[in-house]
Amino acid sequence: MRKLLTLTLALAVLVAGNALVFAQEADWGVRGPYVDEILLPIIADDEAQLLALLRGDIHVLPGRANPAHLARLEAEPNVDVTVSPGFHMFYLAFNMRKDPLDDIVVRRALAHVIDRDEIIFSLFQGYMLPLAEFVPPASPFFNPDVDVAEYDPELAAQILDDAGYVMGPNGIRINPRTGQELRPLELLTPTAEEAPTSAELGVIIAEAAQAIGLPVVATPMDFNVIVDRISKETEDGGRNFDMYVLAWSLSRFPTHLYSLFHSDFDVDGGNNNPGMRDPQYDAAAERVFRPRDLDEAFEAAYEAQEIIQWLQPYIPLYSRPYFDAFRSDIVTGYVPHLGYGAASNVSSSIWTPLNIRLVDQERGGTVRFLLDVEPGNLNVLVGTSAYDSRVFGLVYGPGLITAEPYENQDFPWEATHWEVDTWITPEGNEGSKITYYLRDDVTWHDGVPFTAHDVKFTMDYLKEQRVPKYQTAWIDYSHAEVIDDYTVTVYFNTVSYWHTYNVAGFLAKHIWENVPVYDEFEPWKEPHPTVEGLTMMIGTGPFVFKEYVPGEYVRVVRYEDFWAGLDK
Amino acid sequence: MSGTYIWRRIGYGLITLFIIVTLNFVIFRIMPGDPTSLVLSPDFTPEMRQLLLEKYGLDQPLPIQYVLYLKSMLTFDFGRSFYNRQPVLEELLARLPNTLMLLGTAFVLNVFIGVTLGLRMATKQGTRLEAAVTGVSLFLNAMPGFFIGLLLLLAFAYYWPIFPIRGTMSVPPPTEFWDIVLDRIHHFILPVAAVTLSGYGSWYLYTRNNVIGALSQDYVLTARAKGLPEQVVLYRHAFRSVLPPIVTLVFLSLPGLITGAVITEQIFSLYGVGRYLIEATTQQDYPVVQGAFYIIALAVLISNMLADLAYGLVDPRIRLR
Amino acid sequence: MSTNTRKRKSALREVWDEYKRSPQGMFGLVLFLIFLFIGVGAPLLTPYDPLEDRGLADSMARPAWMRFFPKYRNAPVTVDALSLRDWNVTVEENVRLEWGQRGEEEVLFVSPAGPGPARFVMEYSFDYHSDPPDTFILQVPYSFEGDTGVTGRAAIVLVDPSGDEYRMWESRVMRNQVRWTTQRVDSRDMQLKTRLGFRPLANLAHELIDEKGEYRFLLQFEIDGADDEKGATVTVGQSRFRIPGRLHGPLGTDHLGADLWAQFVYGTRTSLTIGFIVAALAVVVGTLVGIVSGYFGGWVDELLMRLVDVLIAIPFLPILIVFVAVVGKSISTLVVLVAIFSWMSIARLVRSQTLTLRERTFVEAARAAGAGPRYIMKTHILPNVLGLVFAALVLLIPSAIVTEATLSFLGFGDPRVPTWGRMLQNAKSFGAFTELAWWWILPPGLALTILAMAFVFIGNTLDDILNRRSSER
Amino acid sequence: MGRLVVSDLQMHYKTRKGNVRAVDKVSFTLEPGRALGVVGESGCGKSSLGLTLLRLLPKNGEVVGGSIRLGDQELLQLTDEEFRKNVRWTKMSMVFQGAMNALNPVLTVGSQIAEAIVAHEQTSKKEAAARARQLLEMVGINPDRYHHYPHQFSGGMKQRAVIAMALACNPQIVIADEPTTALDVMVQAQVLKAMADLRERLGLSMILVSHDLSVVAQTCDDVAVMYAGRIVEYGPVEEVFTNPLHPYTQGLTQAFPDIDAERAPIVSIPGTPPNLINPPAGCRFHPRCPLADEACRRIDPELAEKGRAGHKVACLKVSDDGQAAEVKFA
Repeated sequence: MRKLLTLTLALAVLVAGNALVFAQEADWGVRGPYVDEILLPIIADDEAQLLALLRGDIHVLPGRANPAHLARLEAEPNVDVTVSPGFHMFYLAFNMRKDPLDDIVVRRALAHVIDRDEIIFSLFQGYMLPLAEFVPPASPFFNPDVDVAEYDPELAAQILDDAGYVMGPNGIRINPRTGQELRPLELLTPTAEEAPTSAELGVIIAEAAQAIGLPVVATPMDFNVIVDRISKETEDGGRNFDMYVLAWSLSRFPTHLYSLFHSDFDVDGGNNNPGMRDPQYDAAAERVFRPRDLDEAFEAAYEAQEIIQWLQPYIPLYSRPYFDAFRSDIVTGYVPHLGYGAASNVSSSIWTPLNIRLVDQERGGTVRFLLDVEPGNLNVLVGTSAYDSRVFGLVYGPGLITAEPYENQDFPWEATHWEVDTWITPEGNEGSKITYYLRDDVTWHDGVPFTAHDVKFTMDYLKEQRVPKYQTAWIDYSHAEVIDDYTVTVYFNTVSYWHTYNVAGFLAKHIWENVPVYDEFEPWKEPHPTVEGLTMMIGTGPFVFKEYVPGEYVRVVRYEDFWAGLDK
Repeated sequence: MSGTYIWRRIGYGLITLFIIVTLNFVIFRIMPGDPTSLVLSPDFTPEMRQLLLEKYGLDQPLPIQYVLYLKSMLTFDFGRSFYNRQPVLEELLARLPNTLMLLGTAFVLNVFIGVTLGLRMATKQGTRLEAAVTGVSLFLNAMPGFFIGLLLLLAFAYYWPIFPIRGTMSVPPPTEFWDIVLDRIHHFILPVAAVTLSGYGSWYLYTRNNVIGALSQDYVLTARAKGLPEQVVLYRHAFRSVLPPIVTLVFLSLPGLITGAVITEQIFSLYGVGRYLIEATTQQDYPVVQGAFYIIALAVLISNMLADLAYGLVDPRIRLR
Repeated sequence: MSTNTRKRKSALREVWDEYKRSPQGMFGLVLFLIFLFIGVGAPLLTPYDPLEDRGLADSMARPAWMRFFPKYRNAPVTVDALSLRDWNVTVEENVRLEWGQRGEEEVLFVSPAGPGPARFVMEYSFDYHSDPPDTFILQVPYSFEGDTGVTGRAAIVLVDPSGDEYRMWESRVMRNQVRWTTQRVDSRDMQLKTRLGFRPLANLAHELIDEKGEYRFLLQFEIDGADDEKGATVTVGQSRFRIPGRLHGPLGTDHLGADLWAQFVYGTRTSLTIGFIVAALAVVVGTLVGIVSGYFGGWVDELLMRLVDVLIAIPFLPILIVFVAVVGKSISTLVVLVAIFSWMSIARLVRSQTLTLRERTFVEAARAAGAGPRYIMKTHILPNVLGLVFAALVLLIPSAIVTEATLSFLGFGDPRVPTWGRMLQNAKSFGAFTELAWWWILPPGLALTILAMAFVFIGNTLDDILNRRSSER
Repeated sequence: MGRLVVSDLQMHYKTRKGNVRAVDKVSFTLEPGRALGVVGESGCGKSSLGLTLLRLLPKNGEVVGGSIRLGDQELLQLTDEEFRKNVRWTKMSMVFQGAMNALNPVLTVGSQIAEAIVAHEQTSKKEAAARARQLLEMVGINPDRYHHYPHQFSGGMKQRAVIAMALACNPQIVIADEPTTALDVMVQAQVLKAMADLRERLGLSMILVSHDLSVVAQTCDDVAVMYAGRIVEYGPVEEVFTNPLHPYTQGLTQAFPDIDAERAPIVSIPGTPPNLINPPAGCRFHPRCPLADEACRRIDPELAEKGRAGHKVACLKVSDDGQAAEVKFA
């Protein structure tokens, strides 16, 4: 007897640790999603997107952040806006290789002059969440007990005074190491088209720093130039900046604590832009990156957060929640997912597409879902933007393991369960070894069953083709063994619990085994060899790709034989 | 028109093209950063960057890159976009129809409205109608193109939602042929109107001023004296003599049109070459920008040459040496 | 020499006399002078800095004169008040109050008068008669210092005219020392909204200040556990209460509450400056290239004219965008870049003029007399092309201004400099469209148009006069 | 063929500052087959007179009085359309000043002649073209050059082509406005000869407007001297030029010595022609006239026959029997 997937979740999303905000029952006992079709009109312009929602040209408008738009949407009686905290982090980074920011005292003093309230209210009308930690609160690995530097300019001044940075005659502090006034510190801020308010944000930070005698000057700069300056090594091995503000999109796993701050990444092109080199931190971060199990992951993440909070290579500033707008008079059943929003991040959270339906119709109908940016390339190994992922999420589904929307706990998807173990590599090192037990009722859109062979093929193909987008998946991958059609063991050369989540089987072996060069393949343009009406872009997700009209829209329809649902 | 002239002209064109093409290469190599630095993700490792650089061919020494680049320009094989790995030429061609539709229509309208109105008003010089038309034309001509687009969008898509706000077709598009045509027209009206309103003025003013000038010429007086009907005087004598510069301008206005495409496609979110160019520029997608600029430069140079030839054809005084 | 200058002067006079007779030219000149006045007098016309003075009123406040429309008659105006003295002490249980100084600031020290719980409530009340505001902000600075075992609590409560109470803020239990901090109660705070039971996007100010009448803010302090030995002190500083208005200034405010009139006025200044500098640079380069090219001819001419061809063949907006991305967005590089793509027409004009002048007798004579090319170009050719060049200069200005505005509008402008293009870009990106905020969109756009038209009028008139004069000569 | 009688013709240009009286009470008669020369300095209204006759005035030019009769038809009463169809080129045609510009540079010379024929006669284009070739031949141009453009013609050829064009519709009267200015002397002579021949052959009347007295002397039967919009002296060419009565005419003859004459000092009349918006009271020439006295300042002299038959002059200083003081301009 096949299993019937029913999810009964009381969903609740916490807003920054405060009160219970949204609660909603999600329950489906039907095969596949409720709606027949999802149309994704491509609308690039912000204002046009908003207007399209108001006109009913689209029903789902994910990822708003513009205060004027939010106020307008809130005022609309037929529009619901969900708020979910995300893994976004906007931060101020320091160059710890250069005097005077190599001195922890100066960085800590700066941490005390940042008034997050001022930033959030005067620039964002209160629509951002203050963030002082290095792991966003939406993450399960968030350590609530670290001491963050509160806004306290008097304390900041005192810290500097105590450390010998006495105030000079011109309102600029004296550097105790040189006896001279501190040199001007340049704060690089991206210009308007990248982050519309960050130039103003730079000014706010600079003024606050100047008020305690730190000569910070905000310089708006082209995004490309900033990235170039902060990530490329100069001749002498340093980097050509003092401070900058930018944002990261993190994930529910805390691995960024390793890749952003471990000394191994303080190399040309590495992401350790501040130049953190702290042995104690490195040790903790390595354990974060290669934990043997979840417990170790938690423990290491907590420890790393404590250390980094003190060292302050960054000052996290705020986190942008997901504001997803829906036409409440047309659609219902959207599921806000902690950290991923209700509609913003379809490839990480499939719940809303599965559960959304028309208000006046139990089943069927069309939902119009915004696509902000031209997908450009619907080859799943190439398309990188979050907007391509929106389509990929619908067509390919979340993979072997996903996360439930309430607390982001692991949720079995195409694998019913898995076992994590270790093995000894031919080189004599210890490596991870994970065995997945797959569901036997999953099929590709052309009806071919999804099996262990697909998983092995996907992993082999990614490694063989050295696909940059999936580098984290294949870089440590050794090989895989198919035990039977629905059991596969995957071997890695290193030990890390995170490998569990890197194993994927989204490439249909019978399609991709004939593709010699991955990035010249255009599966969405080529008709399926056997099944009429399908393209080569087939996945195991709840929706079947139908068409992509460049510049205009993408259309997907319900996969009638989707595994989750009633028994046949 | 002698052969040597044409050859010399083509020679100059090729030199110019070579300079532009080389500039095109140099500009992007001195640009800070490389396209890999736009992949901003905490997982992005130096190895991954190296992989991408190899993929993009950016790990090669510059002279080799330059030679490969020149070869790709000559063969029109611009390679694949860094950003979405699609063949550049294909991407450009996919966007071209919209751009051509927008600019073609608008351009024909511009010239037609501008020239006929200019002719008409040149004979009505000094009347209130002429003053009004000239005033409005001067005003629209002085108004920045993007502002006209904004105002149209604001008025006819936002305030009175008569026209669509985006794109070139409804989603999903209609299926009947005539419905498709109507749907297309409905979507193109605003952008075409924007380009036309901001562009017809210069044609109008140019035609009007030149026809007025021509009308005061002695040969027009002669024509009148000969007792020719006024229409003949206007078209055969006055207009015919200002035709050569107008024909030339038709060809020379291509660069301006491309600028118009960039602005209009940006404002109306059209899937066209102009917007693609801006996107590619901000994404440091060298193959796309280089390919697009190459084609633009080529088109401009060819149209410059055509302008010369056309001038020779319509103006008997010019015998090209 | 003196006759020469007198002649020049009288020539200028003649041009002016002729210019005066052109109504189009005079109209253009008057428009230009108005803009010039606005640009030059910018600091006199507005007290605000266009970029740095934020939060002058609520974000996207309408112009003050819209009060004359019935719909906005009661729109909230900026209320910005409050010092510590405005608070009335309403409850005083077992406390000792003492006024004092903290740095420059006047503060109130509150400490238990004796053993047992001490309670202390201050109240600020205000009458509110406008329409509900979109925002209110209350900032209360305080600190706590207590001996071990003594605890304190603080809270801020809003009481509306119907007597409903909203607990806006509540401190944690304060022990030992709580450093001097400023507690901010902001109606836009999503956490506050959810705590009070509203949706996180709800307009709290709208919800709470929705009737006319007297509102009261209560500031409550409790100190527990004090006895004869152990005490504690709460220090309360100058509070600030603010309702940013929905109406402000001649043109309202932008998304950050900065003054749009100030941006307009300073934008005028930047636009004019950019226009003049670009035109001047282009004219210098163009004239130089034109004269050299025309005078020497040969391969020099060939080379320079090829360069002109190349630059003309490039559609300048896309290439400018590429260049700006490469070189950076500072206003000075922008000016130079625009100038680089503006001088070609002048070079061609000057070259053709030079070609004819070169054959004139006075040049031949000078050459025969042994004058060097530099001298001839400077004394004989340059003065004779200046008139035409001047008209061309005036006609270059508007295109430079519009080009800068277009770049700024597309997001490639200098974000530190207020320009009309930047205003329009902000209007587009920050919701002026959805609000149909025409007072934000129209002024910069129309100003661009009118200024450009003024220059075209002036330029055309000059061109007519100078062209006629040079052909008569 | 009728004669052209112009009487009291007044034509004003309306300007913002007032009316410019470019043609002021001009009267003359042109008998069939005769040639009338109109001379004067530039700005004296002689070109305006020609334009007025052919109704080719700019928008601000307006005939305010007088009459133009051709045969028994009053031309001023015709509508524009009637005038265009029935008078222009068929009865009266014109050879314009500066043949360079009288031909449209972008049309072939032949077609410009033929189009005049097509406009007035019910002929096919082919016939018109054939006629145009004949006309070209008639003025001494190879008819094969029909398809050439004006810039391929020399100055003299252009002028002859313009003459051919003027003759396209067999007019009775040809008005020639400075037909030979800008041509060099040799060519000038050729053109004048061609014109004289044609006139003789076709029996045309002609009005020759020129500032060049020698041209008029060679070509014309009568001459009218214009000053400030008025005819100040009128009479047979021989008579007027050998015996100029009006001080202005005397000045002109001194300024333009006969080309045959020995080198004589070239003199010019001091001063400039008057402003025609506000012409001087009395004799319009008085500000420049060495003989002017109080009477000249007050009394506007009539054009009256003085001395020999047909010699009319408007000057107070000329006695009724045609005696005038000799005036020397330095």
